[in-house]
Amino acid sequence: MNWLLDYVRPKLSVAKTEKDVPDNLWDKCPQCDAMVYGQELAKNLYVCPHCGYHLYLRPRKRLNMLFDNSEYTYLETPQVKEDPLNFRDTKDYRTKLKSAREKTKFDEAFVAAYGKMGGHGVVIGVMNFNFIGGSMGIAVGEGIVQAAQFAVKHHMPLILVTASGGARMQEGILSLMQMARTTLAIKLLKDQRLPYIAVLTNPTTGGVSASFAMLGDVTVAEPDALIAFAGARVIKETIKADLPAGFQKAEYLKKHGMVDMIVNRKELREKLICLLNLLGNTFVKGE
Amino acid sequence: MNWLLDYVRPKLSVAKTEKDVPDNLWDKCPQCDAMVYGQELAKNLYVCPHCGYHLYLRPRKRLNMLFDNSEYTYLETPQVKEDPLNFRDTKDYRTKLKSAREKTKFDEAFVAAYGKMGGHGVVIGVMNFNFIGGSMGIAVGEGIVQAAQFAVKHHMPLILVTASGGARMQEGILSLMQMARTTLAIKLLKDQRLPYIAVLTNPTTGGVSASFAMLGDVTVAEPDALIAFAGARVIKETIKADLPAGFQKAEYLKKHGMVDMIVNRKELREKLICLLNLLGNTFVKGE
Amino acid sequence: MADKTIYLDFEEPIYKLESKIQELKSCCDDKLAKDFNKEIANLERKTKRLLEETYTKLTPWQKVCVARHANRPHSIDYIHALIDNFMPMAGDKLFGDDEAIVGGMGFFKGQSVMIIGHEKGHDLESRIRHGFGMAKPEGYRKAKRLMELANRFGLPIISLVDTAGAFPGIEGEERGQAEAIASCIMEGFTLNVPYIAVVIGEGGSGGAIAIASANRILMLEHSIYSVISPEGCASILWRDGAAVKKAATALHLTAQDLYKFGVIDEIITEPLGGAHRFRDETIERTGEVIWKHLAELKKMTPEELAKDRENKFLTMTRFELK
Amino acid sequence: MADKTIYLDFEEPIYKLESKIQELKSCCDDKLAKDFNKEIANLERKTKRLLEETYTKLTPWQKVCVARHANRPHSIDYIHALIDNFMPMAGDKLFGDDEAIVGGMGFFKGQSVMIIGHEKGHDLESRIRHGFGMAKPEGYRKAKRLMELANRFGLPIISLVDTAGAFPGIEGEERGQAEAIASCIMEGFTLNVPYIAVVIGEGGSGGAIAIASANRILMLEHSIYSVISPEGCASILWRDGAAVKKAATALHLTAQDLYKFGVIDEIITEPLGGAHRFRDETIERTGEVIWKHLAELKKMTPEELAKDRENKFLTMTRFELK
Ligand SMILES: [Zn+2]
Ligand SMILES: [Zn+2]
Repeated sequence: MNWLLDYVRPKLSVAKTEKDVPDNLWDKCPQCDAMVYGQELAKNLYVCPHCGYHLYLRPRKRLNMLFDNSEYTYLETPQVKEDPLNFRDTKDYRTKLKSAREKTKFDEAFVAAYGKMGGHGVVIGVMNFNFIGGSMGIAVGEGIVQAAQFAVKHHMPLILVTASGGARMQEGILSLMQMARTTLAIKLLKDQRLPYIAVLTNPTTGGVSASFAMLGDVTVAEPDALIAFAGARVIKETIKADLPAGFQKAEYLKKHGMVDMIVNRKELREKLICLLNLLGNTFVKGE
Repeated sequence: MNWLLDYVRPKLSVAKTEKDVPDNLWDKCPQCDAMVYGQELAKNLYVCPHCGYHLYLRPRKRLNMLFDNSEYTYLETPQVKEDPLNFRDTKDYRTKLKSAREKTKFDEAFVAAYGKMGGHGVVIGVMNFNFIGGSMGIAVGEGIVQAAQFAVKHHMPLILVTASGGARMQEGILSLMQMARTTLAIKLLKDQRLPYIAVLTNPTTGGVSASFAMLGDVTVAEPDALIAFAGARVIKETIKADLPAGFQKAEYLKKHGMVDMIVNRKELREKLICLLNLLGNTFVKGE
Repeated sequence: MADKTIYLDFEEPIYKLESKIQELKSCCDDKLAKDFNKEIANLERKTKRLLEETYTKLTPWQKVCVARHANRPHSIDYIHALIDNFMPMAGDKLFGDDEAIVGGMGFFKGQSVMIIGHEKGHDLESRIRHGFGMAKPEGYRKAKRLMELANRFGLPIISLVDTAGAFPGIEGEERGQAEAIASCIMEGFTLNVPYIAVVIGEGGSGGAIAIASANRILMLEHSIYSVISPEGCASILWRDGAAVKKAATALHLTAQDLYKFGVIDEIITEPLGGAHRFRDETIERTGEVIWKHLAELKKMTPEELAKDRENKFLTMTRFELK
Repeated sequence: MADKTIYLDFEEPIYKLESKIQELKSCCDDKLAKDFNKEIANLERKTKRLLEETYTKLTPWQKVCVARHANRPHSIDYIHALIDNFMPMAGDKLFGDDEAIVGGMGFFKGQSVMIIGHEKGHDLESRIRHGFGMAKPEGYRKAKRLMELANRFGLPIISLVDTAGAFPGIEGEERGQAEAIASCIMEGFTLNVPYIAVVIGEGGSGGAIAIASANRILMLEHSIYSVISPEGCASILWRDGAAVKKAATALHLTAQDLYKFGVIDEIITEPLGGAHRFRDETIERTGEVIWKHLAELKKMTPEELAKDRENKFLTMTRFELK
């Protein structure tokens, strides 16, 4: 029952760490408009040193930041049917995929890795908002299912870092089904009493919020992150009135009972380790 | 798993039915002020024939109305320590008990019986509002616990008809503990997957509402019944404002999600039998 | 219930023929009637052929219109016709009773079941009461509570999907629309009883799948099930509200598409002319198909039922790769 | 934290002595000090004796006042002192976060636990934020959620009871105060982990027992636990608000009464003068007693723990009859 005791090192290829390309010279903070030197921003985990705004943190940087010594091993990206609907709007979906891959250097909007965190074996999955808005299609859903299955197989907790505009419309009903499939993924962990921690980052919306994102044993959010089911624009059009201040922000969700804690990115790794320590140091039956 | 199939007739004394004393000549409806002839009111199950108001129905009449052919067997009244606190306010608690017993011809504010209902073996417990406001002390709590234990032992569903002003203050902390004990009683049924139906009648308040009354697998209420945790007077004093219309009435609770259905007393027996039929005709594993 | 016939635009030729028949039937007395009989029979044959032609090749957008047709039978109609001794149940035991989802226990061909469905309402008053079938968090939490109850007492669950989507509004967000939907999907996976979902009209996005993580997913022939409405898709991807037809086609939202993708288990054929024309027949057929699947599922043990659902969704969308 | 000393009326003689000591200590410089030393020592002895006399025979009403003392350590103080790496958790995942109940995970002497308690706040601002320790339905539902979580991961649960009662108001009734309390009590019975409740101050009615259906129920020496406040009881039974002292006595609400009745398992001795005077020492002692019981409970299997709780409450109030 105690996943710490049962931890077995998975027999997979050794950890490979990757260096990020140096950041461009200057970045502008979207909140306070301050110009921040790229390397300073990187050192500061992409939190604005002037106003504390949490800028988007790319998956590789996120994994580097979370795993012990930035050491981890990627799980294989699942091979799924590409463009199953043969979808085209004003552009081919395949073209969109291709340019997203070129832009992000990732195959899809979700990537998972395993490694150690505070000494605990753990699987961490991260959504890539730069990949078609972090939208969830078959590949993302399958990635989450396989990450959960890997965690179950190796008796490790799972941490998922969300960032998504919602469903991958271009995969139609097949993307909707990922809401059920990712929920099932979490159930597989629950059945084994393995911890699942949801880390909600800006933005986490639509079908992603209404499935695995909201099912954490513990739900952590980054400050000011937008976390929503329905889009503010849609709601505004429906009610024809202004929305309350801070609507759908992390702090609003905490006030409304949906989020356990809001954690500054600089403290995130430490807090997550603490949660793993707590959930792992369990009372063992009849000890 | 199916309590209908496993039903075994309990080996207890045969059913005794008791005739009620003839009702007094005229009663006044507390809602519409109409004068109703006692026998007419009795025939009408104490529902005002003019306005439909549900007057209080005494336990014996309630049991007669619910069981098939008004045939049932009382469960033994549990023997409990009387006046454990040696409580006296302006009057002795013992004196209060004595006069309640004389007035109601019952030992305590709760009585349970078993018998058949629509052919189903069932235990029905009824609170007696005329006995010190139906307040819950040790005897009531113990009565509910034993009714539940009897139901579990004989694999029967349980129906509890509530009517209570809350805790029996004169038994202090020992009355408060009955909230936990009656909740536990319901858990014993739940563990065996035996149905428990709560029938909330006017009034169901305080500690009774905040324990077994709100834990029904199905929650039925009589029309217009007051169902409340905190007293309206207390709330009014706290907020120093008027309360919304219909506040804490059965219809209000249904609107606020706390009650499954509001059932007119004349249809109550029929609906309860229907519920027992439905909950008993279950899908049997691998049939 | 349907009071008057409402015609969709592509049904105009049918409408014209039917008007003509009506006219002929009414403008003559009994004596003259037989003179018109041949004419009427002829027109009726024509109408039938036209219905057949139209309804065997509905475009995706036409299916959207049919799926949303006001006279299409709603959850309440199915419950009324298929369920005996229905005991409607209310409330989430947390906040409120949201009538956008109706539910309760009853006998379905002698088997006690829990039936849960979106209800859109049929006139302005009832549409408002049922929140136009767009459930708030308390609606999904009611559904979840009823599923839990059914599970405890071994009642099979039938869900009827018919919603434009979950309610989009401040109260919904405030009270955890996302959490409510996610938990309702999750509840489906924890069940040890047969769970059958039927898309009877519109299967709109998260609001639909909340009550469809089932052992069997069935769809009526002209119902739709989609990740987003064609309107929403058109406005986002085409930036043009008028592109709904293109969007409807691109989204692959028809029962026939979903069957091909292996997302659903069976298509329930509608009488030619659609469920809105042949309400009773449609409901009866649907009942028969549900019953067939229920009989199959009842052969499984509780553990097998949970496993069946798990396997269904684990393998779903894992297409063979060339 | 306690900023200034607040004296209860029956503490007046103690207050006077302490003022005198303070005066002597402050009105003289170091040179003169030794002349006063004897006097001061004498007065301090006297004070101690007076404290002893007062605190060994507090009346029930005096205990009510002590239990409600503003400087008495609150849940947050216990958590702060006893729990390492406390991770506060928020919300019921349904409606809101009610800070009248605080809770979270942390290490208690190296054991990870879930700790949940009423929090009254210590100044006007924090009292308002914590709703004066009177929880709304969302508070109890948060407690229930945290219990479920603890149960899933095998974390023992410690609850700290300190409330005048559940929040009495429209919102509470609207959102199911009764259901929330009942479900929270029920949750306690379903747990397979050690569950220890400690009444640290005021154990007020249903709002208290909601988080006290535990394996072990402990009470601080001068805490109270009652079905109704003495004020409420006086006004209902005596129809006289001034009858609070009589009511307090009649209700048998002291730790000593409850121990005699077999309702609680142990009384945690407070330093002479009460927890509000010796905050750290009280908290430390409380921690030791909790730890002792936790060690005992940890010897049981999950099944035994549930059974232990069941037996405790089944036999409770079943007194021997003569
Ligand atoms: Zn900034
Ligand atoms: Zn009347």
